[in-house]
Amino acid sequence: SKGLKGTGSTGDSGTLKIGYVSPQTGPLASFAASDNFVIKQVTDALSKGITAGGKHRGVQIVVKDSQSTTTRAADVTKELILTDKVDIVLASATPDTANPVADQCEANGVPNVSTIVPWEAWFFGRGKKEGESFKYTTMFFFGMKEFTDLFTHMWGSIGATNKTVACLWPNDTDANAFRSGFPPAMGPKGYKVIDPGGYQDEISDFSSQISRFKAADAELFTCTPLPPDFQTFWKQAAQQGYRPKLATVAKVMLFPSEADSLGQLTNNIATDVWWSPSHPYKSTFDGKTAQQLADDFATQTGKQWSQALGSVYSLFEIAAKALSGASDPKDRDEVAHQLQTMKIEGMSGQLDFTAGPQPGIAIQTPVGGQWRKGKKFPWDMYLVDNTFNPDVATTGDLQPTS
Amino acid sequence: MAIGDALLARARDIPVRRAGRSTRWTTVGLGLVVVVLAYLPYVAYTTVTDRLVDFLMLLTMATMWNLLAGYAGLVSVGQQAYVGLGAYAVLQLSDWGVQPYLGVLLAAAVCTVIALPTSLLAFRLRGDYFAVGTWVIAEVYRLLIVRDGDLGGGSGRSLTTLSGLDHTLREALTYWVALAVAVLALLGCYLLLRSRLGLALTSVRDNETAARSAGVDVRRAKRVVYLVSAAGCGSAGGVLLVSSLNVHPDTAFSVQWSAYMIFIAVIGGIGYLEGAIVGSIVFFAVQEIFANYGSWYLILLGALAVIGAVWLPRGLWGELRARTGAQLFPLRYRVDTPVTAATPVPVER
Amino acid sequence: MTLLEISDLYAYHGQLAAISALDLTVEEGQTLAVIGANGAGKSTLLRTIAGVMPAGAGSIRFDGRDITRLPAHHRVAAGIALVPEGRRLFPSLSVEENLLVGGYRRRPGPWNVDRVMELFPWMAQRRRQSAAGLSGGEQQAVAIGRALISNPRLLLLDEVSLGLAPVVVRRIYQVLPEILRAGTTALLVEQDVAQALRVADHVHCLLEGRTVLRGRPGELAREQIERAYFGVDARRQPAAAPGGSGSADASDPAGAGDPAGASDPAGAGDESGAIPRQAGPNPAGSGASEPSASEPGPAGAGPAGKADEEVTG
Amino acid sequence: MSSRERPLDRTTDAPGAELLSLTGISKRFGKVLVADRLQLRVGDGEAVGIVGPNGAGKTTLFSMVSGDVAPDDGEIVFGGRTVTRLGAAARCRLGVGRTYQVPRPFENMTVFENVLVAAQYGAGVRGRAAADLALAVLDQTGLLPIANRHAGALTLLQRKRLELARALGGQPRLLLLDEVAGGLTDPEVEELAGIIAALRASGLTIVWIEHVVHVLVRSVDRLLCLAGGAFIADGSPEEVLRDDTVREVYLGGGPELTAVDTAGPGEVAP
Amino acid sequence: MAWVNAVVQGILLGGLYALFACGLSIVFGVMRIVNLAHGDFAVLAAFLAYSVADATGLGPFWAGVIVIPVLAAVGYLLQRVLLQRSLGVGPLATLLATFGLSVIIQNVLLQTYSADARALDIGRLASASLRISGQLSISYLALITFVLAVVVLVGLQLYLSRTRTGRMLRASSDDPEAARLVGADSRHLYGIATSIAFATVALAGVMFAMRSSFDPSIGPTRLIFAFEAVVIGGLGSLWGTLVGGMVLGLAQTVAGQFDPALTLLAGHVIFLAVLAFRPQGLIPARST
Ligand SMILES: Nc1ncnc2c1ncn2[C@@H]1O[C@H](COP(=O)(O)OP(=O)(O)OP(=O)(O)O)[C@@H](O)[C@H]1O
Ligand SMILES: Nc1ncnc2c1ncn2[C@@H]1O[C@H](COP(=O)(O)OP(=O)(O)OP(=O)(O)O)[C@@H](O)[C@H]1O
Ligand SMILES: [Mg+2]
Ligand SMILES: [Mg+2]
Repeated sequence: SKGLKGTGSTGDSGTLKIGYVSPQTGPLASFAASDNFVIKQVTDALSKGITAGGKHRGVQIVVKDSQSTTTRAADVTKELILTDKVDIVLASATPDTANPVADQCEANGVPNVSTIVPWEAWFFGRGKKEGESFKYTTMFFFGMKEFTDLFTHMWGSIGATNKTVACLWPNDTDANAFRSGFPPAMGPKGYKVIDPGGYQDEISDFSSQISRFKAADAELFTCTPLPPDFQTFWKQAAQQGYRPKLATVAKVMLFPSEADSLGQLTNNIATDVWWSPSHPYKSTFDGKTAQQLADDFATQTGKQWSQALGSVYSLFEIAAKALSGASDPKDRDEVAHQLQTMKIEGMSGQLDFTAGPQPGIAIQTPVGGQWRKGKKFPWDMYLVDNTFNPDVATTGDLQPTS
Repeated sequence: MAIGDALLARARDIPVRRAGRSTRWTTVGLGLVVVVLAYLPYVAYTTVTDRLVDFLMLLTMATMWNLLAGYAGLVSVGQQAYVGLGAYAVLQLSDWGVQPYLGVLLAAAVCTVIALPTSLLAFRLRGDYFAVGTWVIAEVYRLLIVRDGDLGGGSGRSLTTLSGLDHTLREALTYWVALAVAVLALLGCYLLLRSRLGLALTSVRDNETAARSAGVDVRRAKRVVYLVSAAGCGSAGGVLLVSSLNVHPDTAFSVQWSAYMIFIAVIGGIGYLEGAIVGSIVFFAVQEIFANYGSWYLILLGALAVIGAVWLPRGLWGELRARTGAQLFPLRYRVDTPVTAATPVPVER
Repeated sequence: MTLLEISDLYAYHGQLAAISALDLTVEEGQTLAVIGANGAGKSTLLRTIAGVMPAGAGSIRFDGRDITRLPAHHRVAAGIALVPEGRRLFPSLSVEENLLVGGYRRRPGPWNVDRVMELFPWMAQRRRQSAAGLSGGEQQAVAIGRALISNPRLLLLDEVSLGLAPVVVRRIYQVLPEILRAGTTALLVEQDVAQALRVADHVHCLLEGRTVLRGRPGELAREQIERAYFGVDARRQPAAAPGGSGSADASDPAGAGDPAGASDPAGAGDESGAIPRQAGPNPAGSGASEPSASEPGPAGAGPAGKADEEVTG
Repeated sequence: MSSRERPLDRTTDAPGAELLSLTGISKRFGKVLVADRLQLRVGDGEAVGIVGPNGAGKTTLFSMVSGDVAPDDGEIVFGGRTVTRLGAAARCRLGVGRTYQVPRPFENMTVFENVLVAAQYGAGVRGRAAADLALAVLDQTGLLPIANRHAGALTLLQRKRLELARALGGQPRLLLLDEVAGGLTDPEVEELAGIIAALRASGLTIVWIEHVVHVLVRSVDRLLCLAGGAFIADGSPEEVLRDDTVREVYLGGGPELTAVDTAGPGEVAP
Repeated sequence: MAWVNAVVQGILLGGLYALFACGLSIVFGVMRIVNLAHGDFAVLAAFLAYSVADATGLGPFWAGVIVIPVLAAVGYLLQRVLLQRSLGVGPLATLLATFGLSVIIQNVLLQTYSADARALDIGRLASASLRISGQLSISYLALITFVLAVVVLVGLQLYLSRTRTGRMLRASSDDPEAARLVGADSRHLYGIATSIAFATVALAGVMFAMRSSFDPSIGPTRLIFAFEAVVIGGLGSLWGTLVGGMVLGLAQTVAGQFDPALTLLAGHVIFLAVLAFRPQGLIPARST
């Protein structure tokens, strides 16, 4: 590589640059619905700059849209790295954005943190095996173990008699992680798994699945579909008389808009909740509580809070901490090292990047939530199962879905 | 036998030219451009070469689509099949230990092999049916890839074999491969169209039945083009993988690729090799300038497509050509008609 | 009463004036034959009257009303019907539907599907067949029927005998007077001058978009027509001479001088005395040769060059 | 025939031998039977005219010989070889050339290129030899002065000539002409007759469908009348035109009109 | 019984596909326009219905009734302003123009409504069904959709084949200029055809919005199913479109009964098989 011009110097302007990639448009855009608000919050909080490498420096945030596609995600990441010469790249929401962003960062040697992506999809999906590790890329969220723990606990509390679980898993990144992670964990606990097989996203008819679930009399239901597919399925299930005692869904029903559009059928659908206003967490920037953040969001946008709020906020907390912790924030290896060894307690609670299932992964612990009729908004998320994260107070009891 | 020797003898004196006056200069000019581009990683930062990789990839795809639709009359909405297959071919080959950059070139071969049986089915269709049929065929390939867990199934996978490389070198190599693929694609198309096949294709596009009765094996001509186009798109897909390092079936097989190809070819001018170049430049410029405006960028792109299609039917190059006669790649024949040719020939008995 | 009155009409194909400074009137009930060599502009004239080609300049009056800018479909409603060159049937419609479509504008009159089928009896058996599968002659009959069903006051017929078996041509020219007797005015374009003259009351000869001769069939001499038809000796000259057609090239927009220029070079030498076959059965072979042409046809060797000049210049 | 390779072998038969033979050819479009066990033999070097009412199936017959339409039944032998299952392109390369009733030029190509396609593919000539052949054909058909013009810009007459030129560019042994004289003025027809006479003289076998009976009569050795899917008359032109059935189904009318149809220009006194 | 259920659900699903395909069939068959924005217009209709229901408090059915004529008008205008022009340019122009429209609609909807998934809330009807046996129940909504599809397609088929305007519409699609020569205002006729097509698109969009949820990006997937239904049935024949929709629906549900992973693949394979062995479609129009 001698003689090649390369990327050029990273520029020793005092300013630190943070790149952020999320699916602001396209089918996954609901994950990024609160981004603008969060970025404004963070920009305000960091407006005075931070002290890093013994110098006070300004911070600049460069936001890019992955348009929900992997190619675009890779492209904008390269742009952040090569053109904007950012010092760290943050990525949010689903493997479709987080994985290509991380791949580019790893290949180009730029520190990176991602979130809202099951760690198995992020780690194994990017070609790593047990015991291997990434150097520059890190993430925080949770994985199959947390899902299984939470969901099986809720199933146990609802008192299902036959312990048969209907699993609606498509053939995509998230669902494949569930498919390989769930059944092995459930078998020992005595649950029987009904998985009709990985269907393709965006099909229009689920009658064959429904008839199998009915035939097996599956009282419990779980899934990781795309939001429109879940709507189709859930309505069809109702029409064809499949009514599980408890539905614990992942990846869908995370956002109020989905709850709205399902109408009456939303009632008492359970899902995982990794952040809510009731979580007893505080910002590392200004001590703002989760409740305050949610309230600010509601007043400024007129919308109901969503779980992505806390996660995206924490991405920036982590970035700021890593940069200021390094003796030279422009030294990418050092910043990456900061990330790999990061321990932080902020808007997403306690995150320890050294304690995860694999190096560079910090695990959150979700609680169980259920959608019920709300007061201010049509549907509210009630926290109903805090067994695995007792710091979070419950706001209701677990009830059967039907 | 019907044409007498006297006529043939006279015909021998009539010059037939192919190249325009300026051909030699354009050849030199184009050669220079390629040399400068090849030298670029030594003088320009990766920022530039990285963006050019995208440009060259689009240029390759658009050239291939232009060849297919503009010269063989095969309007396909399914060329993403080969983009995807090319990307996955490189991934699979890399699993088998083939260096990914070499894989990019091999992807062309793989796609050609796959395109051959595919063409048997696709060529049963014509016109609009062909367009829709190829789209569905691409979907079928996507669904088949999705079933292959080793290639990441519906989750997609990362290309890890390049991560070890020094990233400056990797960027440069990626760029050179993309450049090589684009230059080969353009040169290949040019030579193909200059050969007698090019003439046959133009005739087929104008009137298939008549071409057949003039001795043109229409199917064969179209098949050659289809295979070449698959090969080119396959390599472009390979470039896509080595440049983004991550492949997902939904993205690799996205109909968006065909949409881009159509957009570029139509804006630049269908049926002109130069059209793909001009169109890629326009497309790329729009993307560079507006991509950060999110939806507004896409709305603008859509509006450009609508306006270009309806109010600029010949494309930018077509307009330029009509006004100035400009031509980078001369393909037409010109007969220098001697005045004497108009005098009657004695009929031979 | 004057049904159609055209004055100083121009029509263009791109740069080329296919019709220039044309004046023409047709009286109600009259049959006018427009003759002229290939590319003379006959079809263009009919298409301009029917409204599918825009008039570049000048005016067209129909039944006293200015229709120069009227869209084609309103002209059908007003009573103009064109049997287009090349028939232009609707291939995905059946024979019967093709006829029915002709009655879209519902003008009152004697013609309807049944009458047309009486005229061409074979149609009745094949009414449900797709028009695409008909042979050329069959298609022509349907095209005429389709135009008749709109009960036009002015019927424009463009080369109706092209490619038809003699028996069909004869049949058409047999029924034509019958059709016209019903009071329909007709403007007839025909290559076969003999046929045209047999049914026409008036003849109008075009050359490169201009009127070169007009009059009653009986009053025109064979030589006159011949001369008008071909622009005299233009055809005898080597193509290279007029307008330098020897250097014609691909970018030349369908040059006007062409029909003559192109057809010349090979083996044109042996056809002296070529005469349009107007002579044979012409009932008016009386030899009254006084030209009533208001514009004298071009004479001598000059006009060929002149015509060329006018078109290109 | 010096510098060209033939992609397919063309055996030359002895003069007068049979070049084309159709045996038991049938074809039906829906309910319409357009060929009913047709038999036809054309000798090498012969010029055959075909007349018949519109819709008799003449064009379809050509399409079956040229390979554009497959017969339902029967066998086609050309130059001693069964070609019934062969595609149109292969038949062209064997030596079948045809023109289309409605001209089908390659509109976006120049006149020269139109013919060049046939020379390169139909005749199988390459390189400069193909250009020579194409130019010679253009010369012969009088299209040379407009060799560089786009075929889309041609007049009807020029298009018809181009049809002929393109067929000749394939160096056919058998030339199928479908109404090449239709729509032409008499002098143009005469000129065409001259070209065709020259082709005949060079030994080319010609089958010519035409409604302009008077040229046909002068240009062919033998005339056939096709009606209702079968040949109803076969013989010398005079014989066939005198035939009552032919009169009835094709020519129609009385004797005085027949004179017009069969007589050439200038032959009928005013 | 599971099989019977698969067949019944497949046929009902076919109704939805056919309804989606109807508008496409008209513009594709009559005007030779490959409308790549077809699915997006359906989504647009769904959003409009959503807004109408939201703003007026009307039920989704009434909102649909309001949206249908609105889209018909949009269709007419679109034809006159844009598609007519692009038709004059060539088939690729329409392809590209409608592709452009598709991108524009998706992103304008995204700007206006955000990416959130929405649905038309039809209350009890969403889950109401006719229970025939334990394994077989027929959703009222699906049944309504199916009946609507049959009524619309049969009605339009009769309209095209029996009425003056319908006949003239087909004539114009063959040869617009010749149609003008027999008195057709072909641009107006095309406008009418497009507005009919768009009315059915709106209907399909609204029915879909009641069945599932929608967001601005789902248009293209709907489009490919609609295409398949049209082509399987045979271009230019609305009967064919109905049959095509059902064949597609059946192929998907029956294959899903074997293996849910096969549903989409089975639909595509059937489509390709039809193209390969019967390229004119199952029920071709009279001739082309
Ligand atoms: N669509 C067109 N584009 C360009 N030029 C045209 C077009 N149609 C006709 N022309 C030209 O206009 C002139 C008049 O053509 P027109 O068809 O009116 O002649 P015509 O007398 O009907 O000839 P024909 O006997 O061949 O039908 C010709 O020179 C012709 O080449
Ligand atoms: N593709 C087709 N589909 C259905 N019927 C057809 C088709 N082609 C031809 N026909 C029918 O076959 C018959 C013969 O047609 P053909 O064109 O061979 O007649 P022709 O003898 O050449 O007539 P013409 O002298 O008018 O050119 C016609 O009646 C026509 O209806
Ligand atoms: Mg004409
Ligand atoms: Mg014929």
